[in-house]
Amino acid sequence: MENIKKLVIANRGEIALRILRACRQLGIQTVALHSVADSDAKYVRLADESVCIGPAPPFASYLDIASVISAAEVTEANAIHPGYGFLSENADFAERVEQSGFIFVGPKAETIRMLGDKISAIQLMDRAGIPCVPGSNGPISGDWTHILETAKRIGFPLMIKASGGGGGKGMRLCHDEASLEQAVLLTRKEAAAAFNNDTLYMERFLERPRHVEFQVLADSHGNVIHLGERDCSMQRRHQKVIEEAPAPGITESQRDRIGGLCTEACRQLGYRGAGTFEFLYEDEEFYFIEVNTRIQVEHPVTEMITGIDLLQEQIRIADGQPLRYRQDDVRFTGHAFECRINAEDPYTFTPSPGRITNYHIAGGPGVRVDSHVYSNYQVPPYYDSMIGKLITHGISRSDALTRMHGALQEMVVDGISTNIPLHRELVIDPGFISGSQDIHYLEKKLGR
Amino acid sequence: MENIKKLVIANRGEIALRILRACRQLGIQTVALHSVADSDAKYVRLADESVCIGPAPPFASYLDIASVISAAEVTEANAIHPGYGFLSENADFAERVEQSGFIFVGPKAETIRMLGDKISAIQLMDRAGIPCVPGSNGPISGDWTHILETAKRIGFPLMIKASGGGGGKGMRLCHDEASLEQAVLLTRKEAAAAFNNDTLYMERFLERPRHVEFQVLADSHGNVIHLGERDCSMQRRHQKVIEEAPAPGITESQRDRIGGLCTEACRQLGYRGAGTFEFLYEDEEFYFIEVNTRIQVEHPVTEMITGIDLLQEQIRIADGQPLRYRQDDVRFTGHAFECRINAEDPYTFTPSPGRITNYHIAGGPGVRVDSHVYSNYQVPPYYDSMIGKLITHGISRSDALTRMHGALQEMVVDGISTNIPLHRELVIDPGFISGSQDIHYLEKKLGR
Amino acid sequence: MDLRKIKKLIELLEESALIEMEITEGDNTIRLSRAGRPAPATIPHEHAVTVGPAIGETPPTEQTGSLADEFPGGTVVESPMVGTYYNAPSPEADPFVEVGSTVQAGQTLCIVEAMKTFNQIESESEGVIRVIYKNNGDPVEYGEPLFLIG
Amino acid sequence: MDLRKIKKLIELLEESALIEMEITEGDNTIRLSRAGRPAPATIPHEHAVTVGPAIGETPPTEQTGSLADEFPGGTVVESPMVGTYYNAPSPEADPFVEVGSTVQAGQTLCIVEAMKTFNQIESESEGVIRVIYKNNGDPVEYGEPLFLIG
Repeated sequence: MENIKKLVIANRGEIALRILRACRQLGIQTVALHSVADSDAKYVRLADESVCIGPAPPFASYLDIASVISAAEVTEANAIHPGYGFLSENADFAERVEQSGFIFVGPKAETIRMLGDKISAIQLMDRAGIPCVPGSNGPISGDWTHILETAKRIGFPLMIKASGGGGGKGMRLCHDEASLEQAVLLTRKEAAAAFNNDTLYMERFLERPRHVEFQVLADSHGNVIHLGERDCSMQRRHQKVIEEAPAPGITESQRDRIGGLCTEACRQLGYRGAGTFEFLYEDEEFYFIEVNTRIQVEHPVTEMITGIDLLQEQIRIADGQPLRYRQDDVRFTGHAFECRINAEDPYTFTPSPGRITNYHIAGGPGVRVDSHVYSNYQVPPYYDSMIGKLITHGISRSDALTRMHGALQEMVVDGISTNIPLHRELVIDPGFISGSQDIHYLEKKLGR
Repeated sequence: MENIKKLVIANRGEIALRILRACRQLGIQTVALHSVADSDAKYVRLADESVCIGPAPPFASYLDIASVISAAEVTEANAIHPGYGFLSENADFAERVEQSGFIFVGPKAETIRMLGDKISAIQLMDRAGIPCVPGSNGPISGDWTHILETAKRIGFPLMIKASGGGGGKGMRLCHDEASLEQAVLLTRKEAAAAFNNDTLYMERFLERPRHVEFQVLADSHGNVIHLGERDCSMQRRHQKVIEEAPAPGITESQRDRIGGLCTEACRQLGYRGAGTFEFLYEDEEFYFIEVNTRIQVEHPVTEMITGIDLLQEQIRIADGQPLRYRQDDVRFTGHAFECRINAEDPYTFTPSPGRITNYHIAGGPGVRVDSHVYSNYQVPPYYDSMIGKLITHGISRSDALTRMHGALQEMVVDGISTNIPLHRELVIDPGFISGSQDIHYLEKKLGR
Repeated sequence: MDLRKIKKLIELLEESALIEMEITEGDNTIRLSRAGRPAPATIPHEHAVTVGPAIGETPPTEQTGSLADEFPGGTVVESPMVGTYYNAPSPEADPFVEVGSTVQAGQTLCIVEAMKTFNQIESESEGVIRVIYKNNGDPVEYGEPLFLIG
Repeated sequence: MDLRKIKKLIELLEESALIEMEITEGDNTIRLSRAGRPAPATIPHEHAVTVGPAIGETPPTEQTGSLADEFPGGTVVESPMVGTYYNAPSPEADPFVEVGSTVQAGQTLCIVEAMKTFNQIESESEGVIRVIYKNNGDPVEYGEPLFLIG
């Protein structure tokens, strides 16, 4: 790389290993930051250097801005990759990284800030011509008459949402005029407590939407491409369980149209880096939800069908290089699935930390495993329960799904509970096999 | 499949698992045959059924034709896949399989027989316009004057080879007229003992050739395509160690020309199934050596750059289906490497059977592992030392090689010796990195 | 495991002399047993063809050890090849041996057919047939127990 | 390991007060040591930044345990943050403490700089400084030992 010589991996687990692998391909030295709980993880030892930045609790290590930047300073690194989660969408962190003279692998701090506020994000997208959920188009005031009028215009049922919310938190469904006032007051109280920001807005409630999202890459020279969409409708408690690309039933012209709107919005915003435009999709219409200004857990399904290494491109962009692909160079081949493997009870979702006594991953053609664990790895109780991702690619949706079925049969994780039994059930579920299920499908199935 | 409903896997180890995975994709039931030594292997248990066919020594199990066919009969299977090695190129076996009413996944018995005899294979290829090594163009007689004349025409040094030989056995280098008679007599004696066939022929000796081979697929309807070439020049004791595709420095027009000659030869021969045309390549000229009438160990590198699943296509052909790809559909993307992981001392090559106490394979984008082993697997002492194949794909040769370098760092096989240290050395060897080395390169390097 | 398969298994059990059958396929286990009436000539034995469990699970252990334990000093006659087991020289003929038969060394115990070749399996020792593990027409694997002679 | 790197390591050793240095990188180990002259204020300790060995190898074990063993009842003062270690308030000033200094609870032992913030590290107990694990300007990780007070 021209600028990035040594990069700090400010994250843990599978994404830390994924960043490390990308750096290896790019000839960049790596510094793995870790908490005391992750000291002995072998992926930490694969890095060129490692620094312990704090005790196990995330707020005192992976979320501690001063420790992360100090570690970059003492190791004389010149770039920081935040991964996903933790500090990845923290605008203050991005700002301090750049102020301290390091390259931040992600968008500019002001972009993260603008898109992190849901109301300003929706207003920006609306202006860029991206279809949004019909709603209040801005914060709702304290004037009850006005709120009621807005609500009637939107129609019931509707969602009351916190501008600072996200990831399924800070939202409340309201069915009728009678309960509106109380719902607004409650949500406002919660939002103030959770996000230190009591700004609310309202949106039409979609009954049975799918979750479809578009991947974009934008360099610092004004070039933007999209890499098609992913379907992430298999969710439980707002957590994605299985993702796939392309999304079943989305036509090439839909892809071109929405993808084109997303890239145009990026150009207008001066967006830089990898990003994801999340949409709800119902009755052949797309409704914008939010932009994720980072790499996502499910990025591999896009890599599998495009052959483009998203992590490498993301780092190249941060290095200041122009995109190596134009929109015409992006070709979609086959279909890909990703199963998130979590250390949890497959049906109650109770986390199951502990020692993995035997770990065997699937192999063969079209099978990819992104995971940092191994036999005798101790799954720490302090972090997210995801221990890896099983990804398959095939020439068709059914080919990729059959491959996933076989790979799940081959996979062994002993010593702890995992959600592999749930995945084994899902890949032979007739509804899932037929495709195009909405975001409530999995919870309904589990509630059977 | 239309015809194949239940298939007998008449092989062991990684290729047995590879066949099983292909059958899973095609919806075919599998029967894993195994010797007593392989009874507990987990890949045997992944099959729908399994049958023990004999004791550990191969001649009494995997090479025992009657047991293999009996097992197919008692399990009511209707097809037999021979893998590579063992009975895969045994024309008598193919004949008896078909006479017993089963589908043989491979060419017709007479094709195997014709191409198994080196002299008849060379004559067939010569007639089909495929460039061969200048030589005797047929068996050499017992008439010394004629042998000497032929030798002078070919020029010294030359190779004396047994028509029934192959795989590096039954050949002798002769430097001058003086030693010719003795060399012929010795080789004839060896050939009679080893192959029960003392027919010999002579060929010009190439000093520093590369090993370049072309993959073909031919259906039973007269359609034939080639899938480009592989370079397998990294060898020790005539055993391939690392393979790659495409072969460095081979131009598109060379690929089209030789690939086209191979497909034309298949059409003339009425060839059916997957096959490989092996060539020596020196000074930009190709010289035919032999045809392998089976799937090969190194088939994954071709799969990685074409996206075509060779095992699935091979079985579809055996099922009687027409090829799904025309020559124009075959596109080459990026570069792939395969490292054969052997249970052996990395430098003396002494086999190292025993229990694998810890097994961890590499993962991430562009990494594929084809292996039947796992933690606590007991590598039996009776068979080939190969315990798996590490395969990487990248957008360029250097990208794929960097990925192999990283994957080799991540790979752990404890409890036995493996050749992983040799591979780690090779992927950073300047000569190997520069590409286009001849078949003696590795042994010279090891002899340093 | 679908209903059709279970039905097929019940038929198999009824046609056989077995009193109990247990099959494990992945996470599914099916156990079939029928009332009292002990089998006339054979004793329950595991199905010859292993149904593959998911990798990582412990394979069912052979139970021949415990049966052989009841006849200390007994000899298990194993199949020397893969093929089909026949208890008589022809469908109409009487079985070569039955439970309780006294056999001499060299006496034919059964036939294993492999590729249209009928291989006579002879006793290597003299004794009494204690257990016959196979039914007429069953597939046998290499090394599978055929008889216990005690 | 290339010559340039080895040369750099020799320079580092010479500039430091260390008498021995051992670095393992993958399969390569380099061990550098120099003659007698014991270090004035510090005792050899492993390099703060771990150089990653190939996965699967046993990480080098911390040697602080054995040092602490020599002073039973001693207390190890660990760094509460990642940053840069300074033994004095300014380059010209005397070190806060030296081996053999007697310290009181609450007395400043050193400074750890993180993001231009200078954090005074104070002793929690009284005692005598037995070991100083770091040199002035060294990077320190969270939890790394700084002093042994016995």
